[in-house]
Amino acid sequence: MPRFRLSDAPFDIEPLRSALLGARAGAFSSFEGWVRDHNEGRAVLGLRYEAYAALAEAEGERVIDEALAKFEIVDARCVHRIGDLAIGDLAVWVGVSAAHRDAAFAASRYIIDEVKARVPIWKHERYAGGDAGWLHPDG
Amino acid sequence: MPRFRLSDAPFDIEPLRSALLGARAGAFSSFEGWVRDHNEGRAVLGLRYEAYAALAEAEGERVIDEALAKFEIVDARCVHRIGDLAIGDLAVWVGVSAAHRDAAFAASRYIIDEVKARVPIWKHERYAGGDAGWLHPDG
Amino acid sequence: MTRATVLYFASLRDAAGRSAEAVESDAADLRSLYEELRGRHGFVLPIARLRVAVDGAFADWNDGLREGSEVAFIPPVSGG
Amino acid sequence: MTRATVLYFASLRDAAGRSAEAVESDAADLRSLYEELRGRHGFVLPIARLRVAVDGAFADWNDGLREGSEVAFIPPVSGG
Repeated sequence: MPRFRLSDAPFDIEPLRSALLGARAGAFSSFEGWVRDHNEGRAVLGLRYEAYAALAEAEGERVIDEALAKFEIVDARCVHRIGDLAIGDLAVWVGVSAAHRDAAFAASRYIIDEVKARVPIWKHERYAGGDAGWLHPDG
Repeated sequence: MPRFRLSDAPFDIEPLRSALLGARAGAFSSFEGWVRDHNEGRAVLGLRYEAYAALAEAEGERVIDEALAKFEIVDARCVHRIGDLAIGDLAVWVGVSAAHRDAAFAASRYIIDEVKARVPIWKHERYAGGDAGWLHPDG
Repeated sequence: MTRATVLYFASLRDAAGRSAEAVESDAADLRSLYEELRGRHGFVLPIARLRVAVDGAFADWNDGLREGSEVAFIPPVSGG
Repeated sequence: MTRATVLYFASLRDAAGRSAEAVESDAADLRSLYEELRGRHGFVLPIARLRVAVDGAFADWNDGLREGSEVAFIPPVSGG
């Protein structure tokens, strides 16, 4: 079972969270990224995520493997949407279980930071002005 | 509507999470504390949380007010169980929405840390050996 | 003599054998009230590890004991 | 001449007008291959802002172009 996956349709969080529940884990940290109605001062109507799927899945899995090695956690999962999303849609979900909260928070933060920095997924935003474009942030 | 509350029965997370969803918020961080099967090397059978309810609710609300003032967040909620809990039960839930993930993580961490340090709630654990006791941690 | 209600929680309640009691005391402040009740019930927790609340709000150990007030001694908390 | 398949994503795909193309090239390495295709399609992104992958794994710009390989140019990512 992969711990990182792409989803081309809305997904349920509850089964992901349940898969991380366990008698050993006293702490659970999750992070969600939602589509906002604005970005850097511009009104956003909707967006699309595109991925280089094979590499994104491998790199996402590597990020979670790194988190499992670096932090005292029990388990972790991440799902990232691709395709068309509307305002308020869930774009990415990260969940981490651990014995203690320090590790749960640190790993959850690590995973979302690394996924945003390294996993080949791109965001295409449509703006209220009618224009649109790919986001290719500087380093 | 209070942002902090005590619950004497299991509660659903989904309505709490939904209440924090909004078009302005791009980031959501949550923390959950579950009942573990062990604590400091001892096998735990179950536990009970007791609160000084009036003061716990006021102090919990104060913690969330502080988080709203300190961090660039949109909203936050915390619910803490009281009464008898079994292994694997949810003991505490914290959720924070924000425009950006830095503030969401920082506020979520602040709330759980302060609730654990200041809110008058006490844990009574029953151990596999048949004994039991209140936890009154040092400093 | 000042009359007040004292609330006990967690290990203090176990030691006192009750969750509340009506007290009449000459204690000048909340610190003295706790020491008086500590002697009576054999509480092991020293004041340094407790907080005190009056009528549902945190208070100072040097505060005087008010007639008709509700005093709570708060052992170290362990929620979360 | 080495034959390979090149994959384009995001703004590179928009600029190239396609998501993949079969190329035949004398490029000695992946860096040269990108510069060749950049000239052809008018890509604005310089190599310094890209990563490169071969057959589904990140690669080095100095790696040679292998016959039959699948090369992907990775613009700055923006997931999350």
